[in-house]
Amino acid sequence: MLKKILVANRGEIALRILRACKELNIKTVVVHSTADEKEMFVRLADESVCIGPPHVKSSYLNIPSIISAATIANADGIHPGIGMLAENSSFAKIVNDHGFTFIGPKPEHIDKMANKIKAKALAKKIGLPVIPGSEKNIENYKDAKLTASSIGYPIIIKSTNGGGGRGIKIVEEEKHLKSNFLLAKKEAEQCFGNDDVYIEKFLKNPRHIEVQIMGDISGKIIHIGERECSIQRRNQKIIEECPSPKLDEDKRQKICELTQKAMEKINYTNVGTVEYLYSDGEFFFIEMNTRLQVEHTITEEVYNVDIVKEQLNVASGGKLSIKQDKLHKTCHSIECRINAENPITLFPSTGLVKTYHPPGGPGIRIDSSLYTGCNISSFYDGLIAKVISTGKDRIECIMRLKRALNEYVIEGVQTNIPFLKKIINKTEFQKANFDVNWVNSIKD
Amino acid sequence: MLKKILVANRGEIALRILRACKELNIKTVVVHSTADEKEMFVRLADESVCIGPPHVKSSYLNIPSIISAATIANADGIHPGIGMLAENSSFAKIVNDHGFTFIGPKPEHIDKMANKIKAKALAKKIGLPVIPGSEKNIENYKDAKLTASSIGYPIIIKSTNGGGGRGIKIVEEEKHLKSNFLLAKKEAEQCFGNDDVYIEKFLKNPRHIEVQIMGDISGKIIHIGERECSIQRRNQKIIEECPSPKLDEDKRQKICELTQKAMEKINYTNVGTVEYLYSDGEFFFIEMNTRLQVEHTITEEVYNVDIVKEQLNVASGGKLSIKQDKLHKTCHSIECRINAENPITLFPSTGLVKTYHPPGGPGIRIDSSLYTGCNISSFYDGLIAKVISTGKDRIECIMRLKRALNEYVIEGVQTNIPFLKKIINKTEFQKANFDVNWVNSIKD
Amino acid sequence: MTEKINKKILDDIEQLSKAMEKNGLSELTYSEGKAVYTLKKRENGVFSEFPEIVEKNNKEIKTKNLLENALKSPLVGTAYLSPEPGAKKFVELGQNVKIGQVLLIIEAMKTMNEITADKNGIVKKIFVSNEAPVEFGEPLILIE
Amino acid sequence: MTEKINKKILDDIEQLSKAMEKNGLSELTYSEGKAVYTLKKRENGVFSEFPEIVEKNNKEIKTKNLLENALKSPLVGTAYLSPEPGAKKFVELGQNVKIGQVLLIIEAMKTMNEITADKNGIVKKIFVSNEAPVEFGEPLILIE
Repeated sequence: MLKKILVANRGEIALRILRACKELNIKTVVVHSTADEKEMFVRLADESVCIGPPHVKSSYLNIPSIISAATIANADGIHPGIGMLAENSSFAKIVNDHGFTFIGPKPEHIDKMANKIKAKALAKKIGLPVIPGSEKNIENYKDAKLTASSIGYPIIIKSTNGGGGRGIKIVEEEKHLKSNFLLAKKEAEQCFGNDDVYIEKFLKNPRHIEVQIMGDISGKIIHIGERECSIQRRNQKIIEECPSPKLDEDKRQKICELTQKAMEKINYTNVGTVEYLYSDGEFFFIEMNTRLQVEHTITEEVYNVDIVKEQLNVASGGKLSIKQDKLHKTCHSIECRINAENPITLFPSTGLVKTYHPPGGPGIRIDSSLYTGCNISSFYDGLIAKVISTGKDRIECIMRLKRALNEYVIEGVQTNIPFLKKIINKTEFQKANFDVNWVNSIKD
Repeated sequence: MLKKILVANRGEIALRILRACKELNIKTVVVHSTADEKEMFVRLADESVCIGPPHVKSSYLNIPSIISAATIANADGIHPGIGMLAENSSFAKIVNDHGFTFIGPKPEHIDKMANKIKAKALAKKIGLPVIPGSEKNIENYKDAKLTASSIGYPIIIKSTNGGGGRGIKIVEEEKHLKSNFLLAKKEAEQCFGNDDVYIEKFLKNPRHIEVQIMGDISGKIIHIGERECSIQRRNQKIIEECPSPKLDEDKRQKICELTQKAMEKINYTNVGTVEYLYSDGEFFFIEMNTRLQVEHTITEEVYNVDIVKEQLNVASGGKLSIKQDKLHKTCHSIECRINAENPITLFPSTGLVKTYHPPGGPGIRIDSSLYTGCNISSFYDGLIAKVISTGKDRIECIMRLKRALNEYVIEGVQTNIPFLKKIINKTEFQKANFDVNWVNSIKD
Repeated sequence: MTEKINKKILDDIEQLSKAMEKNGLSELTYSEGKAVYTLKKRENGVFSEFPEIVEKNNKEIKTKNLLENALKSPLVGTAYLSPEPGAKKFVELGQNVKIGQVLLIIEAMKTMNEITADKNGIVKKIFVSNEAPVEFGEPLILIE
Repeated sequence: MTEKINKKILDDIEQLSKAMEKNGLSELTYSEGKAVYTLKKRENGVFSEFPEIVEKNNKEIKTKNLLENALKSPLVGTAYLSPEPGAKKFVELGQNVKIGQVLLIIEAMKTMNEITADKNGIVKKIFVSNEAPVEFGEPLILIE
């Protein structure tokens, strides 16, 4: 097992990793910016190294500084967390080249899944269902027209190198194709410095379902069920649940096993999540996240596993300690992401947290780096806490989540708690009658 | 289902009950003393009624005030919590007679189990193993001598109406019997106003194991496994775990089923716990607690049930929603009781909690009514928080507990956290090699 | 330094402090003659946004404003201002009362408890209405 | 100040301090005649007993006391005070240095980064030792 690891991240996810290390007797070093020296993850680490000024480019994304910190602290592994450098294959490679263990998948897997067209081609090759589409960049209108009519309208034009919902055009009929195609290329150029676009079948009101995967270096791969993350606001997941309230056991089993088999074919290691759109009973591969995910927590609750500890185990060269046939759903779990933001405008809300009091009691897990007197900085992501509610069934889980959100006290900054409460009180949510567009369509 | 209940208790257990009610959409009223008006349980209740000055006799034990409060608040049920009036059969009867539902067992069961000799006789009658002993009060030295030689030394002399370890005498040989017998009677008179004593076989280093029971008014009884509570300091439980690390499946099954069958014979309802001493592979009935217990939490975690919600369900006349054959252990759980006390002298520590920051992350549940700025009053029990750690096995559970205790910040009052850490770091604890006397024997 | 910090000064501080509390001030300067007081309250924030808390605070202030020397309820129950429904009230505002005179009844556990005047004087205020629930310590009647 | 801080003054302070505690004040100024008292209470509590925090605080104070105008490390790495093991140090205490002169080397990712003087002056203090790890922003050398 690794003896001392460096956590190259901050906030609640750094804290999550520290907790796993403490439970495995692994020593911890965190790197932090000058803005973060009083953060909870710095307080709870065995050692900390200040690596630069507040801007992430100069600190959390500064690869030489992180490697130097690992060197001077004598770490033997580096965990990239979520975001930051987690899906940067060069970073993974540099970490390995410098003799540290990168706690994540192999650089080539990170690399392959980073490019959307490459990822889709690979997915198709290893037997995953993909959305009918161009399979390569569309250079001109003529090709666009041919592709669109062969797959049938409506279609969607996407930037090959993009993300976050930018540069996306939906075309319902051929007569709107030309203008949208040209616009999409222009926006792609502006947003991502590259005008490559591709075309896919557009799914009208799909749900977002993803499968959790883990692998060890012996080639053993397991799936740990699925999660549904259809509750999104402006393309950001805000409420996730496990299991999906929409899938029956048969569908669940099928997509999980299909994903597990696909990952075996590429000898995938460590953690990963394969994301699908689910529409009319069919799954379509969207992308694969070659890292831990924010919402790994609900899978942990439902399947009674510790994904981060298992990640550390397999990164250390150990065999998966979890057996596929021993994994069973024991309950239902829902996570809410608490963001420091104005609940209406969604503008970030920063400053001093005057009072912090998290909810407790049965079935409530809080992953947060907040404390009374801490500061929420404008330099970083607004995700400040995760409330994970677990109950014997979906109803108990929702009722518990409701009472936990009512107990939560965060004073000094604004949060999206009022918005989250509004969502879980809606009949559509309670009846699991939603898709990825539902939240954006809520009027009052 | 009950619509609005009054919680006749305070602190963390009042909060626990409120949380269950909120998850069932039951309205809540709490009663409180003037000292408790800013307590968390008062803040989180739908309504609160001040019923008297700080002393429990004038407030939390003041039956007319509690009944009046239930009347003016229009409650339909009363939950007595733990301690206070929970095992007062007259209270239970008065509650029922005034047309409220007492959320607990029938008054006659409370009554029968309150007297130790009666309880033991009943236990024997319904098939539970009891410690060989006098089965009635011992009036004089002659009877004491006869009884002691018939059951064999060592023996223990106990006050019939006592509790809390007071008035107890252990006699190893006949030559010490007379002096101890007279002393025991004198102490019983002084402590409990009644010199009744009885004699039992003394078990040298037993473990404390108890079985959780639930029943509904249809006569259906289930057991929800056992707990081990051998970690006691001066006869007070401080660390409890589920399942017992000492029992094998066979022994567990046997004692649980025996207890369940015994409870069927008396038509027991609501919650209860039958406590045993376990020595040399044999169980001996000690007493039955006819109420919810502090450590119900670990059973909830391991068996994935909500005991308080189930209590409300059966009190409302509902059938048990938990089926015996659906109950399975899914993990291992340990609870630590955090007391506000000097960790060395055990004197209560009271005053303002300047900073409160509970631990979080996977597998950690906190049941506590503390918050930053709250006051710990000298009028009430020193139990201020329960840390419940749950892991896939005992090792994960202990490692998690350790990191949680290290994360816990309570400033302004002293707590027993340092002592708890010391215990869980001991090899004897980690190897589950302990008995009820072990903690008191720790030297450093 | 010759002046003594006497009881009056401590009382002044306490009174000013209470005035700050009442008026939601975080800082207060007061001077009279040679004496100058400056008081600052900690930015507290403990649960101020908690809806339940706001409610309690209002209640607290209400209770505090209701003069300290009102007769308080010695028990929890339902208040009755007349001996039976429709009957004349025990006492009216402005009425003269004597020690021991029945002012109202509080029903608790079906028992009627007479609440009597603890001093001679005039009924200046009646804080409870007929058939209203009362808590322990709640002001009932002000006699001056 | 000519008066002696006598027992009375200390008593006054104690009394005012108690009054602050009682009234929840964070700051109190009181003056009458020539006497002026200003008392401030420390912002209490936040994790002061947390062992990690105490450590950080010490570190902070140390860093602050180390004069603000010391040359700070622009990167994380290992400091070397001589060009190679056993060689003469780049600079010694009391030595005159000029802008641009190499003061030490910081190794990061196997790359040697020369740290040069940002002003002319005398080396007044060297804060790091040879082969010691340095954090970003850590004081290296004081030139005056």
